[in-house]
Amino acid sequence: MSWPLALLVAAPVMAGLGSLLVQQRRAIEVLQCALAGTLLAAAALVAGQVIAAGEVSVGDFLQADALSAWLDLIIGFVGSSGTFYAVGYMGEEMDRGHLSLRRYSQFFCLFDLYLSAMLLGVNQENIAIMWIAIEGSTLWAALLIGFDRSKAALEAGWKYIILSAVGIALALFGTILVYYSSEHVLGVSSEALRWSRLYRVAGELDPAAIKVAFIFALIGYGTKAGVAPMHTWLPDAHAESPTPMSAMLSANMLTVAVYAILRFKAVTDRTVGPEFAGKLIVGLALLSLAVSAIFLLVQRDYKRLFAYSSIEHIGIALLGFGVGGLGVFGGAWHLMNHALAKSTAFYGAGLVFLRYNHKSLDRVTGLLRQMPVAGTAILVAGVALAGMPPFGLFTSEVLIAIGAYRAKPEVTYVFLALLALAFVTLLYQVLRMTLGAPGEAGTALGRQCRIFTSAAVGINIVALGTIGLHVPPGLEVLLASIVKIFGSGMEGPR
Amino acid sequence: MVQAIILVVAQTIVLLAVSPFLVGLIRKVKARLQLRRGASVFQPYADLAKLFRKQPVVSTTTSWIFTATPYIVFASTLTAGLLVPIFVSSTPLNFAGNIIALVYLLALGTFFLMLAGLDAGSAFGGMGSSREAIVASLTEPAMILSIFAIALTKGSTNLSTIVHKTALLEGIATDPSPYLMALAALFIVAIAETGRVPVDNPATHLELTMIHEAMVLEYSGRYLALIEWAAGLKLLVFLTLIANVFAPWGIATSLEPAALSIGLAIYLVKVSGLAVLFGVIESMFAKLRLFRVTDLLGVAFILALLGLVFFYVLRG
Amino acid sequence: MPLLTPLIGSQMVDLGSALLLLTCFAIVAQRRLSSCVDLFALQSVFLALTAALVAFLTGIHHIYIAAALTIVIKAVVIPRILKRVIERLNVKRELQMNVNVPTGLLICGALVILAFFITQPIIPLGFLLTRDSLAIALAIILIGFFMMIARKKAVTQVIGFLVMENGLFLGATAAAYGMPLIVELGVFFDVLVGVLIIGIYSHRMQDTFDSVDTSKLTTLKE
Amino acid sequence: MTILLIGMLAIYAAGIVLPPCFPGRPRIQNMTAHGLAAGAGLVGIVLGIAGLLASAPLTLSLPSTLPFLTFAIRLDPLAALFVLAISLVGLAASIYALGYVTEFYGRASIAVLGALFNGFLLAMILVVIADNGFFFLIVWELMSLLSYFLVVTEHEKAEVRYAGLFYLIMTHVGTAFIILAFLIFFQAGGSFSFEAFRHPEQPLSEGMRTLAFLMALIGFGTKAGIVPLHVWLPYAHPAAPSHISALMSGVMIKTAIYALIRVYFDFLGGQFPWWWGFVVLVIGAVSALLGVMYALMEHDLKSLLAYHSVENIGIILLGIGAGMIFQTYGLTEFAALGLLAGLYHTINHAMFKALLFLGAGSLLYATHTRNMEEYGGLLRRMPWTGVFFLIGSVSISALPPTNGFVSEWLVFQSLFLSFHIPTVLLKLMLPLAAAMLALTSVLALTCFAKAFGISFLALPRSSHARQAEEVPITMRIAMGLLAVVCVLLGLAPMVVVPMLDRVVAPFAGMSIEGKVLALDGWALAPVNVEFSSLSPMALALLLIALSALGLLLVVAFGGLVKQRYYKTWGCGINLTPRMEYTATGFVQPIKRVFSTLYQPTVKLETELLEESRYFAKRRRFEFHIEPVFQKYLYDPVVAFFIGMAERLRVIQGGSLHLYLAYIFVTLIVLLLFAV
Repeated sequence: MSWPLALLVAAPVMAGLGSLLVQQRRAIEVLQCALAGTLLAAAALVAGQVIAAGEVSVGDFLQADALSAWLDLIIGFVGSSGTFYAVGYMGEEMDRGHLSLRRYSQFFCLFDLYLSAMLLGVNQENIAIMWIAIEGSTLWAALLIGFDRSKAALEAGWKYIILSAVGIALALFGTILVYYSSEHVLGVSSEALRWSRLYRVAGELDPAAIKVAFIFALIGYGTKAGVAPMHTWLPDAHAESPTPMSAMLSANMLTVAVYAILRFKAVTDRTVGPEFAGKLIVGLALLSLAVSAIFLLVQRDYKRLFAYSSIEHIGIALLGFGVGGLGVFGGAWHLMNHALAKSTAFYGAGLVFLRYNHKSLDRVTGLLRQMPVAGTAILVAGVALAGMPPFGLFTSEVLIAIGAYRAKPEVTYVFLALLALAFVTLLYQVLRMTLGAPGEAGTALGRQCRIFTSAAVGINIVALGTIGLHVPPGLEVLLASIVKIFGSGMEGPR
Repeated sequence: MVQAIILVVAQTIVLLAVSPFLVGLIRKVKARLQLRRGASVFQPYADLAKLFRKQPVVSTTTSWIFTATPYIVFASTLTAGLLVPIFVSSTPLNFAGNIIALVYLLALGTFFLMLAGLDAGSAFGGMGSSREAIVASLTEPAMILSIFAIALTKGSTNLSTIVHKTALLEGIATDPSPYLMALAALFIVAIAETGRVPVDNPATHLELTMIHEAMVLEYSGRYLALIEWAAGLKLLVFLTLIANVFAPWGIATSLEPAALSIGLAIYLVKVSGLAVLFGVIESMFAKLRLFRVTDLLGVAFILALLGLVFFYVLRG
Repeated sequence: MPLLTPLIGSQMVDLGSALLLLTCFAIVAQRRLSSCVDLFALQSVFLALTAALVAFLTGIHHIYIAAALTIVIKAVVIPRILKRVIERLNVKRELQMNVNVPTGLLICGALVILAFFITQPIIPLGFLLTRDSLAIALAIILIGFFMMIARKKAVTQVIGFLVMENGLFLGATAAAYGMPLIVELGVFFDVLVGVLIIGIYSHRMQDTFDSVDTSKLTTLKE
Repeated sequence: MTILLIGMLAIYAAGIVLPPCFPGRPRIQNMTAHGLAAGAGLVGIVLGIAGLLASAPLTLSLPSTLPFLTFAIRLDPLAALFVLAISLVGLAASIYALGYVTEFYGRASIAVLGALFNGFLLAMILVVIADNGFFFLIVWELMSLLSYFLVVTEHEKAEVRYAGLFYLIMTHVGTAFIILAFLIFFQAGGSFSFEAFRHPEQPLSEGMRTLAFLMALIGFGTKAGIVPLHVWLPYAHPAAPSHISALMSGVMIKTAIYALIRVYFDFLGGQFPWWWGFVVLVIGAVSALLGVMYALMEHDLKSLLAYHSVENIGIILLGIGAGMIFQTYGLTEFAALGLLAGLYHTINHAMFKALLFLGAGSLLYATHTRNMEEYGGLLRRMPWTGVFFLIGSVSISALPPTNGFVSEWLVFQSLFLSFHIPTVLLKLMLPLAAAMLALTSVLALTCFAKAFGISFLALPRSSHARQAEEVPITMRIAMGLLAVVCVLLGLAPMVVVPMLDRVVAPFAGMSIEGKVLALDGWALAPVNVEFSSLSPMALALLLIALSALGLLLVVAFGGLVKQRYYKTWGCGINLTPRMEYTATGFVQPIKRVFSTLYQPTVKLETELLEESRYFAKRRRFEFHIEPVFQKYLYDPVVAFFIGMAERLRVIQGGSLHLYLAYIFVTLIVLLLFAV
């Protein structure tokens, strides 16, 4: 019985419902800050317990192994900094009268429920309940994306809900198929849906069924993860949703979807060998890289810019997991660093949006001079996302390249080429935005907004810097056991 | 050691003494071929003496570069001269530098002349410098290649070594073709480097044609004297090079007085002969337009290259 | 019960599944929105019956609950919502589609074949009783998916989605003898909320775009 | 020695951390940052010398938590040599910066500038002493990144941003190739430690070796600025603040040379097919020639210097290439000579190029313009800068007896030794390369006659130049330091050659010190005294003595007649700056002769008087030379990508049905073919 784990999942719900009830700004702010703290602490504690015990659980309901703990850390950390940011951002919106108190509290309610849905999803052994949780997060997200009721927001929301509903439905069918093939081994009971059981008996499952199941899961959760060609909703949703949400989307939700894919991959690998899943994932990952690189080149909207960069990085991480072995390490490491960097980038972008009230890339220049915080955030994040040291994304990309080279050298050639292209296209825009002389004046931000957002940005950048070139001791253990889950990669003899 | 110093001093004296004479000689030959009596062959000495005594006029726009240049040019040219064996095949300064050093020493002089040309601020100086630049840049590769062609046959780039070996072997060691090619190339180079017709005309002062003269236009008095003398030295160095590298016969291979005196005499004859040849050529040809010069030097380069090719092809 | 041998039982389950498939085709062919909704309701009823039958044959009782839920939610609640939306949007019939009806039907046929082809290697695994329904479930899912692509109106897209859901449910109950109850409930809950949200969206869209022709939603692009 | 190393790194680190601790106090920030950097430089010099003399390489290693990454350091002679060079130039640049940076007070954050400066130096040092591939890649990228941020110090200017971006992109693409090269070694060695690269478990196949060779050549060549990968260099180096340009041109591009030697002679064990050396040789020759050719046409002093970096990298590669060829044919001592010549020139170039960039910086500081056409007459106003710049110019023009000449002479010698090679092709190619080198060096001479003559001599050509004043003492000290080093490097080969020999010996497997030095060090006589010899010291003494002789003659024949000063004769008109020969005019003949390369486009607009068509009211003349490589090599690539992207926009067409169709089709395809 692990209290932190329970707290981790429950706290957001309570905070969310709380803020819906109190309907009073100060109270909500306090509540949310408390939530942020709790998330951080709880996630850390859970990770600690997992490092110590290898696996923790809350009765029959919540279980967390290394992979879950890894996701808990990501969601917990980015979630808490995101909550800070949201307090600042939505507060500013409210001060400007774009937002009634009711909608303000609604936003936080949805925001927290969304967080808890994701946390539930990643701390769940039962793959069907995991599906339910992820579906839940999809629905909350849909409401958040359309939160600001502009035409564009509506359109984005509609596309999002339809596409991910379809995707998630396919994922469910994948789940059913797994169940269908496992209940012979494990009997007609929820045991047959427990991931750890499946993992143990994977050898006895029916390969054909598992293959089909994996394809459905890959496409279904891949849609939520923004893997090309199922990525099409992603740029719209990221661009149109309120910025705190954009940050959460690409930092958390995509990661959670990847997590789901990984759960299936782990089982599939043991049933049919790593080549099958590996090939599919690598193919789609490279496609995502190509697509994102191309669209980064023609971007005219800075939020879409970062959205496409998310597609790129999810692709990179998946490539890592696809090639396996060292790539798994790199992939996991990449996910965490990307979550930090990308949320930072979006925090910056949000401030810029608040100031100029437009998203046109061409009209934004000289941020460093005009808005130091936003400028720094975007510059640092941009450099990190482009894959430059001293940030972890460089090391993870090199590690993934190593893994890929061991598996299939030609993959590495394509990978590095696409990376270089994406690097060029992203940095070109980021540097244009941050350097140079400021363009238009815009409207300055309120004091409170500045404090909270700067705090959020600060936390992220510090974290990003500290874990850049070395893995903190505890995380090492986690990564090691994650790598163990996936066993040897494509190159390894089985 | 003492012996070496004596030799060096002697060589210096010879170079300084002989160079004006050759200038005079060439002038005389030209005059004769133009059916004039012309000035005495010793006129240049008088000119130098006169110039040394005249009051120099220095432009107010110039810097110390302008006044330093004559000394540098004089010194660098003379140094170059000391690397070439003239009447003794083994010069004591053999170790100081090989033929590449010689080329670059001359370049040093050219560099400062160009600066001086620019320093006065008049259009002529600049024009002279820029033309000198193009000529120099085209001669140098040809020179290096031709030298290399020769160096190959003797397995050395040290002038003294080359000359010594050639002299001892009593004649050209290998088949003559590489030699001839290299000789022709070096000859053209010499004409270009010493600013002679058809590349440049030392006698003219038309801004359309002059190159070297334009660079030194602002000089007068002792400075001009030094520069003229350096020019003469440069001429002598090239003539010596041609004479002793390709036909070192009679040069003193040992230090007996007899050998030395014979060597000196034969040396004088050889360089005088070449000087006359230069004079004849100058009278036979008309000066080329600047942008035709490139063709001539291109020919030189090709010749040198052919020399190289022949050497390897014939040697296998 | 003597007269219901497993063989006959499986025949009947297959029959139910087949009926589901049939309604799918009907929906694909149907242009009138309201009748699409009716057909969907009908399909849900068939689904519930099939589920009940499975529950009866296998004696796994919680499938009854699932069946009941199906009746309530998919055959009653959701059609109501959709009907209301349709009335409010006063769009009676869908004239132009991305894929016209005959082609659509042909493609659906192809999809059915595909479904059988894919599930071929898996089916032997299944319980004797409900073998073929897996293939049919997959077919229904694909057809629903295809509908979402072929139709332009928001409502029909929703119906397509719901058809997919039905396929899934058939897969879950008929083919796999039902997921654990908690899962069933969760799924139902999610479907309900999903439909509600979609309903909210189509309302808002009606307000802002005064149309729910989703092919008009193309302002967000590169 | 370990103490020295740690100390140096620590001081640099302090230099990064401390300056931001004095917000709003630019003077103190400047002092701390560059003072510390100077201190670290001093330590580094000692360390470098110690490392060169040490019997065994100094190694340190720190484990990391990332797989395959260890922060391993190894200070062998090769590394030590580059540490020495970097520290020397770094010291000069730091002292220089103390004065130069005052320009930026209020315009840029001195704290950031100083911190980046220290970081950049630190990164360069780490690059040359790193002993682990992964670690190397990290610091290599860091070096690029930091130098980028230094380049864009004045990022308000659009051209500066463009230059920076261009640089960053090129160097990053280069890094991709380096990663590939290292992956090849890694695959064979099973680890990223350079030791494993040296002695892999299973030896590399011939194909893999060739691949590694090419990848390294492209990857490091981009940084070194070999033609045709040099295009970024003339943009980036001038855009940076001058003390940074000095570092970049002086030592940063040399780290690429270091890496090339490391890879070819260390990792690949100096076993090459002949064509490898040949390729390097050709690249060297072409880079040298084209570099100087383009430099000639530049009238922005710093761009001119940047192009000369391309030239000198070419010369260095000539030496190394010759060495590689000799290595192939087992002519070890010649190979060692070629390598030694290349390294000698590397060090020399580091010194005089840094000196020249600092000089250019002083001109910029004094006149606030980089356009040579606006200089003139500065030698009188800035005598010290003038003298130092002259020394730099003479060295880079390879005129005796300076250091530039000595190293170039050695390169010539190693090229001339080609007659020992069996194959006729190479026998002919090396002398041809020598001829190209000759052409290069004389063009360089022309170029610096122009650079110095137009900038420092004659009348001031603009009000900028007229108001120019000598630069502060710190900047003069810095330049003076480098000037002295240049002279010493030229005159004291007996000190330099043994050190270089210690670097080369491990790779060549033999010490050639005795073969290169003759007359107990007073003369260089590569391979034997018979073949060739050079004594810079002797030449220097001769030059001095004979200049004295000239003076003596003057006194003897005429006595020192008092000279009269009078204005230059301007054909009857008073001389004005407008009558002077311009830089453009100076190189016009060369432009014309080599017009095939330059493809100049000349535009002449004449505005005539109404009254008569014989008198022009105003004439406007402009000429441009074709940036061949950009136009025919780079622009098409960029255009291709942008065009493709534009065409592919339809993918994201905005139609929901389309998007659904994507998913549907993917599903079907995977189901059909993947199962």
